[in-house]
Amino acid sequence: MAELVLSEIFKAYGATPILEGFSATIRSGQFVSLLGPSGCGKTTVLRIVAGLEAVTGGRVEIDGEDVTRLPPERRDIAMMFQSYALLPHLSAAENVRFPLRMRSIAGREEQRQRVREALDTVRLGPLADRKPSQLSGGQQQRVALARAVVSKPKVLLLDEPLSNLDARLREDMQVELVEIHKTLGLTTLFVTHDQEEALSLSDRVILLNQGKIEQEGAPKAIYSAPQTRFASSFLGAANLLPGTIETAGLVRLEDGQSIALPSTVNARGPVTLMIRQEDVEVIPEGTEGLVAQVRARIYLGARSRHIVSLAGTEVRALGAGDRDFPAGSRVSLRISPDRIQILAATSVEN
Amino acid sequence: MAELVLSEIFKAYGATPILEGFSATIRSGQFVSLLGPSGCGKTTVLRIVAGLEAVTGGRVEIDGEDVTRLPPERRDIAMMFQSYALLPHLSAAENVRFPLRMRSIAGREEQRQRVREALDTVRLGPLADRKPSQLSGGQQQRVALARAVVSKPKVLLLDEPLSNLDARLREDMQVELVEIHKTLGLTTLFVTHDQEEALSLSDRVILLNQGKIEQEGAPKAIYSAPQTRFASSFLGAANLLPGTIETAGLVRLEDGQSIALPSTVNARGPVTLMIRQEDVEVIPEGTEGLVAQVRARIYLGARSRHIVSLAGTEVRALGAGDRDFPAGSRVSLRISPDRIQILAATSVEN
Amino acid sequence: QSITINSFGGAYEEAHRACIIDPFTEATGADVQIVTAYSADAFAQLRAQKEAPQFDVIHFSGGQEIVGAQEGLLAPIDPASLENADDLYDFAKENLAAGEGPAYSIASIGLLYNTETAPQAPTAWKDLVGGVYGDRLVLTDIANGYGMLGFLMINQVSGGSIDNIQPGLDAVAGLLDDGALIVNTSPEIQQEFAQNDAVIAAYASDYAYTLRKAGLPVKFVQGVEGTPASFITVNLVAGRVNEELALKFIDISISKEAQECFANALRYTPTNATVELSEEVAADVAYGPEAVAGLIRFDPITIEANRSAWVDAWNRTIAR
Amino acid sequence: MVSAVPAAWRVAGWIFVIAIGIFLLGPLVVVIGVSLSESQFIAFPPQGLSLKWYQAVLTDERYLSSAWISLRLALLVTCAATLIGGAAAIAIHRRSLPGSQALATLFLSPLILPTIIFAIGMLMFWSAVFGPLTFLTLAIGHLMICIPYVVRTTTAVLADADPFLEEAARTMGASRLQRLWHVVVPQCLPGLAVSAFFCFNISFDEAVLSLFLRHPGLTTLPVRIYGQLEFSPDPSVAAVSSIMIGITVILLVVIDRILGIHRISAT
Amino acid sequence: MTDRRENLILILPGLLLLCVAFFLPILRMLALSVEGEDGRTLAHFQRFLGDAFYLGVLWRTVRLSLIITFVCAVVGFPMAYIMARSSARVRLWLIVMVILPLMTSVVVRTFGWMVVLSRNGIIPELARDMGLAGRSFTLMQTESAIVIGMVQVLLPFMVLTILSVLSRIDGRLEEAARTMGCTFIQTVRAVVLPLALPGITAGAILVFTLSASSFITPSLLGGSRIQVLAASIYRSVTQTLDWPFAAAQSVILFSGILLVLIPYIRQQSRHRG
Ligand SMILES: Nc1ncnc2c1ncn2[C@@H]1O[C@H](COP(=O)(O)OP(=O)(O)OP(=O)(O)O)[C@@H](O)[C@H]1O
Ligand SMILES: Nc1ncnc2c1ncn2[C@@H]1O[C@H](COP(=O)(O)OP(=O)(O)OP(=O)(O)O)[C@@H](O)[C@H]1O
Ligand SMILES: [Mg+2]
Ligand SMILES: [Mg+2]
Repeated sequence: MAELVLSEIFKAYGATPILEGFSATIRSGQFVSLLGPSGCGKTTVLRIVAGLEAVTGGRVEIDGEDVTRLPPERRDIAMMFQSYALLPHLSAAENVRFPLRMRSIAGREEQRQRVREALDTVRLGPLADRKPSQLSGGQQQRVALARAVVSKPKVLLLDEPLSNLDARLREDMQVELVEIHKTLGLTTLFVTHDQEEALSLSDRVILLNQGKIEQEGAPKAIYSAPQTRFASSFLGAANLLPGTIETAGLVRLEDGQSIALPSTVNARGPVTLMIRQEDVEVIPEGTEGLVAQVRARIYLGARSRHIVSLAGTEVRALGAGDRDFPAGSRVSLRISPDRIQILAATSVEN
Repeated sequence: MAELVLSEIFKAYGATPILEGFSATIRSGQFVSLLGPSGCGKTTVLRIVAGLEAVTGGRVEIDGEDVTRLPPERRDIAMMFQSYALLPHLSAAENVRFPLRMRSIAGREEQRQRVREALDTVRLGPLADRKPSQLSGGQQQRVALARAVVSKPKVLLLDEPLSNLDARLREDMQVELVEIHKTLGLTTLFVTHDQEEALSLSDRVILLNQGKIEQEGAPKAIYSAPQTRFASSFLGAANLLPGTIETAGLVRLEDGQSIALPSTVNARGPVTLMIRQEDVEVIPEGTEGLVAQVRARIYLGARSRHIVSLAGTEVRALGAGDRDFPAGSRVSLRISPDRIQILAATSVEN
Repeated sequence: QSITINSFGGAYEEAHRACIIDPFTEATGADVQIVTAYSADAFAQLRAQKEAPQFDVIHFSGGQEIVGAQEGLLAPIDPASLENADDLYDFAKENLAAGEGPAYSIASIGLLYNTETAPQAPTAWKDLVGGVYGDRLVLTDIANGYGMLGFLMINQVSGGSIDNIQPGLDAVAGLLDDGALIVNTSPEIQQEFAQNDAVIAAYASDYAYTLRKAGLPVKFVQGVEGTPASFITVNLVAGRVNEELALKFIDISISKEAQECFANALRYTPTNATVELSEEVAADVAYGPEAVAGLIRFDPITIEANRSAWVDAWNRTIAR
Repeated sequence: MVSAVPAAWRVAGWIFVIAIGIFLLGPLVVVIGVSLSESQFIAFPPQGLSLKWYQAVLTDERYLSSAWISLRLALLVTCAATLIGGAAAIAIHRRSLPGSQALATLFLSPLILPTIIFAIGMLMFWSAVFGPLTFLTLAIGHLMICIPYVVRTTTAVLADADPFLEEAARTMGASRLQRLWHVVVPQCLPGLAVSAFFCFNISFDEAVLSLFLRHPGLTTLPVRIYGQLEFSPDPSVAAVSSIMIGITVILLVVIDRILGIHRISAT
Repeated sequence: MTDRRENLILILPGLLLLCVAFFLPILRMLALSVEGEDGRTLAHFQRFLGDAFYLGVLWRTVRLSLIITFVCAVVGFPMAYIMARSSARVRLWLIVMVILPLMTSVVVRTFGWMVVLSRNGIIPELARDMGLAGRSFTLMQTESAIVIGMVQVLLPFMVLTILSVLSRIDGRLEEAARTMGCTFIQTVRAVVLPLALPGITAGAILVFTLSASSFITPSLLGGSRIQVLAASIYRSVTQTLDWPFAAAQSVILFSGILLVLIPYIRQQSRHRG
């Protein structure tokens, strides 16, 4: 049980600023994931929480205690490194046992016990005695994961813990993680690139961009109501359509076609419409809907993505896997008004 | 332009066998992805193609020439390592330039040019002069990717090239990869954990399990018509329902409810039904469909997953993000017969 | 035209140049290649290079010439081929025929003591073992040529003989118990005198002079029981081409002028009967037939025969 | 911030370093003191100050020629040893040769046997087979006692090298030589730098081999110093040492200013 | 060209040189050890091994070498670690500090020690003033003197070897350890130390062999009353001119050292395996 508070964190490597006034509060037992483009500073945030990086400014608190100057080992945290950082001279089991030994948690026998359990949860029981160099990428990653969770710390920091695991294993691991998090009520800060992972696992999502928080909130909120252009385009790569509102509830696109808006809207002038891929339904050309042309179709198994050109802009539509309109064919797009979000023309710029 | 033929490859680390008679033919210019659970031997395959591992048995051919004994540098290949293997003492740019220098491709100036281009395609132009240690995980991965493609080799081997990139960047990179592959017509062998990635990018998918090929074929074929229990459960984690065919076209589940089958089926006796998550539609409880109870609902943003219990087995349903039935509520499941696959009871065992 | 010789380095080498080498070069026009090597090292080199020796003339101060002669590393010399041979005392040219070169100067071993700090000025070897000097007495290891002679002398005055060194060993053991120090090399003697107020040591006259030149108040006295002598010989190496040049060099080494010059420079006792020395110099060396006759020479053959065994015994005695 | 070292430990560390410093440099202070002494003999504290011994040394053409010989020798040996030893070390590290561990030990043997035995053996062997001694003889002698250092340090440095790097280089078409030069050498650079220094120092300070493997034209500095000490020990030897100390410091600093040893020592 | 051939080519120059320029001569020398007046004999070995005195010398040699190695390791590792962690500039000066002793001719250096250790030396004087010792108290010509003097010269071999290994350790490992609750010192013990092991081993091997086979410093600081094997060998070669015995002693020294080394070398190979 630990509340984690980061306030006004500044961090720069030499001249290049990485974090510029990053603030976040993670309530005890919360599972928060950190999303953001590559190189935006996610790992840096974790390292600062862990106490591995000295901050240029700001303070870190755990349970109300200022730990900004506290060395890592004095903070009750566990961190899984993006590069695993397994100790090459120790076997998988010894690596997992390491934090227990160092924190002298439990007696020899129980340590063994817990190590065995941890390794089993990551499905590596049989390989316990291998040296890291004898493990595959994914196996190494799982050892690192086991090592991070085994000591049941107050705060758990995970840096892309599942990036090298296949879909099925990843799902299992996600379940395990949730389990652990639930049962132990760890405060967890989770960095991932897999949006669905982030959205499905976490209580809250923090969207980081260029060292600043773009948006944060509950998964659903952040996904369905992105506040900035970045947020919208980063999460689920939504379509952005330029247009003009002339008569209430109707947007005229550049090619003259028009889309109905939710009745609530009564703005005027140039706007940008934000429409999620999955909210664009591709149907056979007909009277209904907007006319568009299929540029390409990408098979994704469970679903398929059509890239169509609508009013000169490229629009992506994500639909059931069986929907199949060949490239070049003309189709209609059905978009239900209440799924359309409006970014005022001004906000387009930011 | 190069055809890659692996025939009857055997490989073991000490006593533990990794590959047991792995055979595959990759036609010139094909884009083939290698799917499989963690630790199944994907990297090993790449390493063997690259000539980094001596095989215990079998032969590797490139363009009909037996290269089994040929050292890596004499094969015109490029490989991207799962762990990047960037040269720590060289800057990003120097790392990318390395293969050009080694193969003495093009003159100084053109080399610079190509390096610049390569770094730009992976969006790292500005960081060209950083040492790997000064780059974030994803940035390092992109440097490795750039380094792999810059020399335009006959055969391109990529080991999870995008695992550390965020969704949007990953999509861009996928596009770039396809571009490169198209324009240069490289023969590409691609290891990934992201099924949609595999299905969307590749001409052919090879499904590897425990050192053997489970199934291979076109993405669509392999996804929609898995031949083994493993294949079906590994790709898109399909639902497996035990039941008995009593009257033609009808399967009785254990709790007595029955599902309609495609008319074509005329088998009898106990069977296992294979139904994909996205083919199970969750609808409000009513007359139609099978009665089930929601165990959990997982929000995935664009879609949402319901885990329901049907006839005592756990069934996963993948639907639009807005579908929301709270845990515990009773619902109906609609499953269209032609989406049901039948694994004969016998084949259940394997 | 050139020959290769060994010399002992430092001041010795300078004197060597001045008194012998330069005259030789003048006389013959041949130049001389010097290898700075102490007897032991030089001999080791000579022996190892048996097949292709690089020395024409080699100097020894520790009796190595005897072994060398036995092993045929050195060539016999016909006295007739040396003009100055006749002027030499006899003992200096006994074994020319065997291959042992003539002694061209003698280091006489006596007592060095610090005239300022010594509780009493020694007159006899007995004084050494008297226990007067306690831990300010410096002995020299018998691995060192001079050390060997000094020890044999102590042995003698303690009632031993060349056939029985036990008394000597016992005496040494006693001295060590009093805290006496054993050193291996001459520089250490100097350091003991300069640094650690050692007051007395049994060593060579020439070194007393070196110390005095270095500014230490050190005096050299010959013990009344006699003065053991260490012959410095100049030997002809076997199996070299230009023998007559080498002989010429040896001849000059034993010449009157050379020896006077040497005695003046380094206080070595000449072996050439015709040498004339000044008072001051004469005081530091054994000068004149009777004085020279007074020199004790322990039978080198016996020494060589027993060296190994003695060193062994010595080591055991002194070992901590 | 790996160096998140508790203050207490920092302090302890510095005290430790200072203590070691005193221990290492104390005697050298004495040496320098002696070299400044007026008096004829080696004594401390120096009696009166003067630079005459430096003058004596720097004007004594025999010291200078010996120094020149030693320098040439040391440089030659350093280069050769680092090359040959480094290559051997890499080969041993790769472990593809049978009994590479035995080989490693084999390369150590010149260290294990007292130099004098080697010296005599070399002398006998050489004069028996090749006849008169040459500069080369001594160089080879020194080479043999230097190579072990190179092999040891370099293999040690390579011990935890990332195996993938070389493989990556291969897949990028690096020929064997290129691989060595661009991947392996950078990896063992610290080792090579250190062992190069060792070699230079060993060769420059080595006395026993030089004592036996010399001929009139070939007297190295250490041998010259012994010759001096044996017969007329005076502070000039201390002056020589002091000069060498000075040169070392200056050299290191200069080299550092120019191409930055600290970067090498930091790799 | 196969990898094996490449490595062969790499190692060949060294190997050839070693065989031609080292083993041939050395064997020629060591052959003497079994030569007596009348043909082959083991007399020299018997003389050594059958004699408590010489066995004592051998034992002292090994014992002292082990002590020296131990001290060097204990002092050298922290030293190296401090160097590795301090700024480049500081590191440079520390390196200078450590290697300077090597730069003085051994005899001169020994004189330095004499000034510090011998009767009128600084340390004994101190001891005397504090009434800890009598007038004749001296550290010269004691085993302590040998250890002190040898450590001073051999330390750089240990420190620099370890340093070169430390400088290549991935800092993230230490960080990881810290996040797993290692205190600074635990990190050093549980992570740095094991990873530095190859360096420590290599350094130890160098130091041990060097101290076992060096004779000048021991015989100057230890005096002839405390003999070590190498000095005794030197003596047999140059003074008593008993080369066969010298050879025999060398063979014994060689095998002695090898015996001590083998486990070390094993350890290193295991670490790398
Ligand atoms: N040096 C080795 N010694 C023993 N076993 C090894 C060694 N290297 C790999 N293995 C085993 O070989 C198997 C295949 O390894 P490989 O790296 O090919 O798996 P992978 O398919 O790439 O897995 P991942 O997707 O996790 O990278 C793994 O089970 C691994 O444990
Ligand atoms: N040692 C360093 N020196 C200079 N810049 C650095 C250093 N380490 C990281 N950076 C920069 O800091 C930024 C943030 O790095 P960080 O590792 O936090 O990114 P990230 O969000 O983890 O990215 P990824 O998702 O790719 O891991 C990156 O742009 C990187 O280039
Ligand atoms: Mg990161
Ligand atoms: Mg892999």
